Amino acid sequence: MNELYSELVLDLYRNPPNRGKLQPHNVRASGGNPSCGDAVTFTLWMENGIVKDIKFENEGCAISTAMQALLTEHVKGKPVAEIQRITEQNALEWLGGSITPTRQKCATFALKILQKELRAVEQRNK
Amino acid sequence: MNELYSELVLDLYRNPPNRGKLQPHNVRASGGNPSCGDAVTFTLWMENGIVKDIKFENEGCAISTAMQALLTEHVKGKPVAEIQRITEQNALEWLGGSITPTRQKCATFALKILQKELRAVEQRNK
Amino acid sequence: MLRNKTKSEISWKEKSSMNTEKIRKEFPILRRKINGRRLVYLDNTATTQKPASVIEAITEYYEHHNANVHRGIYTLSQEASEKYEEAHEETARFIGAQNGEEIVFTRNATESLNLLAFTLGKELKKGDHVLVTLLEHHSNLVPWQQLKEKGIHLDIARVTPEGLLNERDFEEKLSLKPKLVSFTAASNALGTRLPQKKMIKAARDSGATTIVDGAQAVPHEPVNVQKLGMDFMAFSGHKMLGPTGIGVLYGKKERLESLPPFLTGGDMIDTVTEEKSTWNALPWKFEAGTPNVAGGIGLAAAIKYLNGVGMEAVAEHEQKLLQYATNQLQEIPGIRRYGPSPEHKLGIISFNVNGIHAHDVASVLDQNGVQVRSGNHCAQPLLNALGIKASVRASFYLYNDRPDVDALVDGIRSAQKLFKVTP
Amino acid sequence: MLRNKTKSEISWKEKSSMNTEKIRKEFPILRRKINGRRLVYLDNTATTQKPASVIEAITEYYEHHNANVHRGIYTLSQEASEKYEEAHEETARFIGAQNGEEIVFTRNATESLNLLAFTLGKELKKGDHVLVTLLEHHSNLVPWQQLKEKGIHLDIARVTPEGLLNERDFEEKLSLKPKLVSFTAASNALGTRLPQKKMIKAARDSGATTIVDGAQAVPHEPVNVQKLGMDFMAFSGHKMLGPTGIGVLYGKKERLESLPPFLTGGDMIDTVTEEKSTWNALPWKFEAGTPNVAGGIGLAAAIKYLNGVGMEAVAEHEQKLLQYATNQLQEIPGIRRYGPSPEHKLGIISFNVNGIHAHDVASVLDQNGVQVRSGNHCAQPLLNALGIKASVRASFYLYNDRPDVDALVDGIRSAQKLFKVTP
Ligand SMILES: Cc1ncc(COP(=O)(O)O)c(C=O)c1O
Ligand SMILES: Cc1ncc(COP(=O)(O)O)c(C=O)c1O
Repeated sequence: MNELYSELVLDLYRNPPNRGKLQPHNVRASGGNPSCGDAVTFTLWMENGIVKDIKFENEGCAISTAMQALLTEHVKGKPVAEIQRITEQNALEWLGGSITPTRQKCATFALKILQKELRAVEQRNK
Repeated sequence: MNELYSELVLDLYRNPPNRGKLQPHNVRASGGNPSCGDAVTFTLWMENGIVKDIKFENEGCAISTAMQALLTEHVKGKPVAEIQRITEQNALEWLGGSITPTRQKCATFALKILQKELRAVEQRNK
Repeated sequence: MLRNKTKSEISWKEKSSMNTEKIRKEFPILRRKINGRRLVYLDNTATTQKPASVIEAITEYYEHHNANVHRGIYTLSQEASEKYEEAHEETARFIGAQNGEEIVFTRNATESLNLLAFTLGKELKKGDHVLVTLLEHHSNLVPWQQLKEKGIHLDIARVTPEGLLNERDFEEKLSLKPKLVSFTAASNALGTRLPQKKMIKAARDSGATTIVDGAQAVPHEPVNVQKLGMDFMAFSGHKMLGPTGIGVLYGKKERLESLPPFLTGGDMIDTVTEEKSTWNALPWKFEAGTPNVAGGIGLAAAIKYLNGVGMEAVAEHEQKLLQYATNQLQEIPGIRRYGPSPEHKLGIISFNVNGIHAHDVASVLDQNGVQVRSGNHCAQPLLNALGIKASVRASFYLYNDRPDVDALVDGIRSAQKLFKVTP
Repeated sequence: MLRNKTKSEISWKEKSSMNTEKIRKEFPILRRKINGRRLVYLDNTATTQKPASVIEAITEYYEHHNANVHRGIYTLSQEASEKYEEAHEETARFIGAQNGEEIVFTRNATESLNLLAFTLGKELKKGDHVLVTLLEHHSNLVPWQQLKEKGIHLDIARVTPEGLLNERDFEEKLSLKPKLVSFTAASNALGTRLPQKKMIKAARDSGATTIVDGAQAVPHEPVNVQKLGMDFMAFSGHKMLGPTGIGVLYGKKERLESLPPFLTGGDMIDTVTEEKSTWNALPWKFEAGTPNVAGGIGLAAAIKYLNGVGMEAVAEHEQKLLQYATNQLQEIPGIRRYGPSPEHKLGIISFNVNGIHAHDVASVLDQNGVQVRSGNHCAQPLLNALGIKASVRASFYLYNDRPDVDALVDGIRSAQKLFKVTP
């Protein structure tokens, strides 16, 4: 078995769930990791502080794609407060395998982008 | 015997010939080695391209003082052309002993100042 | 297949003028294993490994001669100063400069280029043009972008689809009469060589000051600045077997003399009063504060090593490896290569594997001991223009050999297997 | 006389909390002979010697981990990046900064100060005041002089005849409401300590940004930037057992964040388009181009060494040596000492011998193996104000011992004999 590329990662990379643009959506979170050219855009449908549905479009490596897919799976149906509590460590554990330090940014940048946008949404709604 | 400080250097330092200001003078050459604070002013009486008389005032170490004294002795009565031919190497040899590289600037900066001024005088007289 | 390999192995050895086996023994790091495999270091564009003689020169300096330079008249300071000054002379001889006065030690090529952008930039006026190319490393682009604040126009000569300089576009942009023309001798992202001599001549004829970013040229081929005729050239010690923290700015003496100083403070001054200061002689006028003495001495040792091998031999060796690698890669299906054909390039191969992201290729190669770069190679505008987000880059130096290339090829194949993208 | 010496020898050993004998063995260069004599290195203000652990850290890096940092995802690059980042953290802990984001690696203190003069200088307007003191090294004076071009006033707080800061004058000049106040924690020419904490507080209260030149403080005493409260501090690795070519700029995070970048190019950028660029996170925003990786790692090793000894112990040891040397020098007739009494000073003695020029004293001392500085110590305005052209300077560090001081004293006496100036 490959340490970095578990079967899970490779499967998610080849067949990522929730890939695409959610139509209609009422929240959009977008950003990238410019040092490597990776980019992601999440489209969400939110109601009463709960992520009813979510999809992602991306340009990136296996690690980042797999993580983004997992992330959409994890947050679907969850309240924002719970999503904000997800740590980078949690996310890395979902992936199984051992993500070497230089690849951790690939794995975690999308989480930060999503959390940041959800914070901004909350601010606007206050 | 001390390698750097020959008896000649020490004697010249304690009793330098030609020290003072030549009155009257018709050429004045002045400058310094700012990296160590050394400074010298030559006053000369020149006639027909010949240094008839010369004196020096200075602020400096034993090596530079000894060299400036020797220089005045050497150039007195000499035509400018001959003075311009004096090389740093010549000058270092007058001192005897072996001047370590870091002290060579102490020894040679005055020669350069004098030669530069004599060149300027020639230019003016052209 | 086996027969074939043996044949090319023989002809390779016969043709090669360099003893790579001996050279490899002189680089201590090459004895290291990575993930249980032979270390195959193929990121030489980014930085290079150090021979024992360079490491020893640094150790010897600290164990026997270490002192501040220029200022002390005691024995240690004298020894340190002589060695440090001799390092400038050695560097001058290596690139055919007149002498050490024309060699300023900086931290790296980036600082050398910034020094020029700050000092030459001072003399530019609103509306003046500066010309670079799309093949620049960020370090020869971003410093010039900063001059836009002052109302300077930055023109960028385009590239052809294969990644060569678009020479017609360069000439057209020269007709805007740029005050400065600054370009790289070779692209670090694609390996493309630029027609240096022709470009310098054209730029000078149009009245521009010429700057060459030699960071990828000086380590890899013979360079003679007097023959090439540029006003300034920047390069980095760490990319040519030297230590980190030492870079070079070459400048024609009269040009360096007329330039104002950049950083100010200790060592670069002549006299200081409370009101103002006057400057030291070249090159010290541009080396403010205590310099990287050990770095300069290490660079001189690196140059001695390169001279021992011979820069012609280095260039030839890399060109042969490049040819070999290009052929080997051609045999793998599903590979896209970027940049022109080998004869227009340094020993750099930039590529992607269909269906696998560049980072993943690099990670699988790393699992195989093969160290390559993936990403935008500090040349985002160039990659954008070529429509690529990232690529894998393998780059060669004198200690690389055919087994290194073979390991690269094997690694790519195992990445394809892992990702199930074998056609 | 002999009895006396033995007595003080004993009390010295009892009082000293440091094992100098053991320490001396850890510095390879101290085994060297100079002109057949024991090397007595007393130019520690200019630069310091390196323990074996620092030299080994550099060698270890080049032999096992060398690669470019930040950019590669392969094993070597990952190892190099971790070590280089950890060096920032180690430095942050050493001076009590919040974390490595507040630590920018530069070439030397001079570059750190220039970085501030260029970036903070950008925000200054014609008529603004900058305040320094007459105790500055050229590196904390000349960069600010350059701002005069922009119409900035540079005020210089005076010194007392003993060479202490004239505190009243400093306060008066603070009432001119300088935007920046930059001063040295201790004078490299005389050893004078400045009342740092008080000065920082007064300057901040008057609304100024505060900069401390810590080049002579950080190597010699415990420093805690959060307790002192300055906005920025500059210092040099080579003056604290570290390699040449690595310096530090400390800055409060929010201050560094709001500062524009200085040098631009690779590594310090985030995105680059043909038109413009955005900047990387702290501290990388200020580290353009390939950094001095080995230098940073060597500095971390130096800090570990100093921590092992303890900065309190270092300061105490130097103060004791200074006391001893001051007493010994007092016994020699015909010596003029400059600067305040030991309790106001670092371990620096600045003096002249009547009838012998400072250079000649230094040369005779060198013949005796004693390495001291003579000249203006990169502090011309201070020496001018004190009416001196040059002085001899002996400065101590943790590896110096009483035999070193005794060799200094013997050397001075033989200079007096040679020059026949014994009274
Ligand atoms: C062409 C070119 N220019 C400039 C640089 C910058 O060199 P350094 O990072 O040593 O300053 C590089 C390094 O990758 C380069 O390849
Ligand atoms: C007080 C002070 N500031 C600044 C400097 C400059 O240090 P560097 O030459 O390492 O830049 C020195 C060095 O002598 C110093 O003593």
